[in-house]
Amino acid sequence: MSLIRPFSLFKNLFKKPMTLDFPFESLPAVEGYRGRQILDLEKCTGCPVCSMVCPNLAIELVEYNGKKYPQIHLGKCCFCGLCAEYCPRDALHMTQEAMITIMDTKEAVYTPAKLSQTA
Amino acid sequence: MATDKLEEIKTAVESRFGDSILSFDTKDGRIVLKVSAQASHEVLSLLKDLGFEHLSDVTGTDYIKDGEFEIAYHLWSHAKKIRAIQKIRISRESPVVKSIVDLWPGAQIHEREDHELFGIDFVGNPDLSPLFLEDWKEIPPFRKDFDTREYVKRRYYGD
Amino acid sequence: MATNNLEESEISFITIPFGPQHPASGHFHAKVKVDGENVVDLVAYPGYLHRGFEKLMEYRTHVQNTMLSDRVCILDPFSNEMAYVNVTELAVGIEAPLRGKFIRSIMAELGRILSHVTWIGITSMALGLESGTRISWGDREKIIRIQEILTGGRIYPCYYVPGGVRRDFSQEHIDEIFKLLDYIEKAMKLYDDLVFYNTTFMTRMENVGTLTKEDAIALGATGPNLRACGVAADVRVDEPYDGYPYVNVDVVTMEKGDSYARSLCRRGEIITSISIIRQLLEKMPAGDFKVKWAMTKKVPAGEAYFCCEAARGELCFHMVSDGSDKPYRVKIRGPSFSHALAIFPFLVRGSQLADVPAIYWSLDSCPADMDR
Amino acid sequence: MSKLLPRPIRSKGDAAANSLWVINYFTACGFMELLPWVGSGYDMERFGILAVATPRHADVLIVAGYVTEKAVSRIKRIYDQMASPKYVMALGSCPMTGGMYWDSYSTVKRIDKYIPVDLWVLGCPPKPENIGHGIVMAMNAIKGGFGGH
Repeated sequence: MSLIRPFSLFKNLFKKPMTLDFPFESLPAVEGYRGRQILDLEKCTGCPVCSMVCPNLAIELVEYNGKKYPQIHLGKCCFCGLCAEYCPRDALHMTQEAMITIMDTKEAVYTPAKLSQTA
Repeated sequence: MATDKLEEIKTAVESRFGDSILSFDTKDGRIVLKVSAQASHEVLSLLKDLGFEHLSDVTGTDYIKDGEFEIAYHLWSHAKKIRAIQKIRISRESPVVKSIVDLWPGAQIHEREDHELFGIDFVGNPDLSPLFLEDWKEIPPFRKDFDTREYVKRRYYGD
Repeated sequence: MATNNLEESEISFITIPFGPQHPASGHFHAKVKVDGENVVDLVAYPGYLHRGFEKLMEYRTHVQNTMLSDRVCILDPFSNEMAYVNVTELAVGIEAPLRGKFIRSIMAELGRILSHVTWIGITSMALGLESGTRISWGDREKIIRIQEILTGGRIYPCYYVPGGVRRDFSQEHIDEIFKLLDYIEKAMKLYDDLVFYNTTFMTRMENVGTLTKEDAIALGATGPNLRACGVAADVRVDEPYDGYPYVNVDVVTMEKGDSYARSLCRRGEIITSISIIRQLLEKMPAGDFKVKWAMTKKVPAGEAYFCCEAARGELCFHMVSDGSDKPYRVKIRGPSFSHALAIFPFLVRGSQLADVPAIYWSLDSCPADMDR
Repeated sequence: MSKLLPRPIRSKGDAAANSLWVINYFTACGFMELLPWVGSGYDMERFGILAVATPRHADVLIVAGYVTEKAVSRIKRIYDQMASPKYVMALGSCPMTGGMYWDSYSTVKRIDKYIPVDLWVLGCPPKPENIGHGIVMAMNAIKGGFGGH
């Protein structure tokens, strides 16, 4: 039996390789994955709930178009989704977009303007 | 079935150490006993003979309002399937307690961690050198009067 | 203890760092005093991953602490969340609904399988069996994928909250889990040929780092390392919590207590976890999965103590609360603390230098869990 | 078919970009997301990336997560031992701003005060696709003549 066992490896020839050919193919995005936040400017009333809930103090409220909106510093955020869950107006949601690679740390600060647009 | 095992242990412990057992309660199948600091070592060796051979943890807690440290020894008996927690209180100014390395060799590192993070001195522990922190000059960090946020503001965000 | 008969002054021992930067040591430093090939002494220097969780948890509310608690041990986040969440519920006196308990136990068992599959990869890398690493870390992707679909997070699920879980299981989620379990069972046959019954693995692991039952209990071993010495101690059976009273957990024990026995214990636990998840999924009740828990909920003054069976051993949280919404003191008893700092130096004395990585990874101690 | 033909090496950067050797020193939780890259999930050796044991042979140092006070001196020493041109990639939010442990007494809040960091990959920890995105971005930058430090 042990003589012909290595030949059982031939069935691997017809199997799909385990490795994902990364830049050319990637796994489909998972619905419900907690990536970057997105802000709905109409619904948001500028209440401080999300900034109090955040465990990393990543959210602060800044002036934008005369109203107060949350500004999220993604360099502090741990993507736990508490802000989206505890927002009373349901204005913050977690998108699946998480491909954020930067060379300068100042680009990690998402001002309300940048937060409200999808990438 | 389980309750008579608890009662049996309770009578065994209280008959030997009547006065130095401050309190002994067995709420939901778990023994929690408070002992005076002097008798702590003997009570622990009695508990070990009664079948509590697994020392799970030596926990330090800083009650700064009462000016005391509380040390909780968490024990478990594989045979009887019972968990016992023995608590003693020592003063905060001179926190000295007798080490239990002779009863459980595994307690050496638990005590070494409590020494580094609370400043409790365990007499008889062979090695109390710093474990986690390298050349730490502040007071032991887990004490209540060490405020980590104020330290961080001074140390890291000072620039 | 292998005592060499030469005078110490005649020969000079060499101290080799089993350092923080070492393919088989994780972020953990140990100085190995070597006399030729025999290890004379080993002194462990942990602390490279010490973040002081117990101090940080005193400044955050309970829901924020669950986000913090799953970062204690990187390889097995669900058990830490399970322990923190249950100890908070004990302190308040709230029971999670039955469906929430079942979901928690299912995800904890899935986390155990994930942790053991990752352990297969790291151990075979430490022993030089690169193919075991490549394939087990490739299969790991499938388990992480299911975690991502169910909880929304990959390595840190942030999924348990005091009072239940944050999301529910839908029917296709359950079908995905059944498909995953069948895949893992097929993969186990491959791991048997690749790693567990591979002659290199067996010769490197048998009779290496043998731990007797008395030493194991005296030094505080728990989990697979203790069950490999013949003691059937499993917190899921001794003090059942959440979903475990409703399933039967057959505890895998070995007798010899050497590194190979510990590896077979973990292999048996993967199969046990698969059967537990299947039983839980069949008996899963409908109904709500979460009890309302305000972010700034006050916890009455008092103490609570909870123990659960993590992939590495007995993980216990001891919480003292003073009536505010933040815990007064949280003590985390990680299983790797006594495995790496008490048992590893004890086992390595007298063994060969080449066995040091084999013994270290047969104890499966996670450096982050050791330093907290 | 063209994918199989060997591409001509046009410049010094081209050779450097296709043979980035990483020091085998994965500090913290980012290591969990590098497992698919080391293993066969994403397989970094397709890009010519190899995990080498000594800093002398390494080009890239990956700071994979939070850095404690004790670890930063070791990281600094490894960084100094690496031959230039060398690159540093930081994974997650903890090296950039302290992230989850912003008030911990034993973690370093900004790693770029100790070693220059070229690439920050966000995420806690970042997904393997994010790290792949960072790797491809780094390779293109090096091909474009980015010299590192």
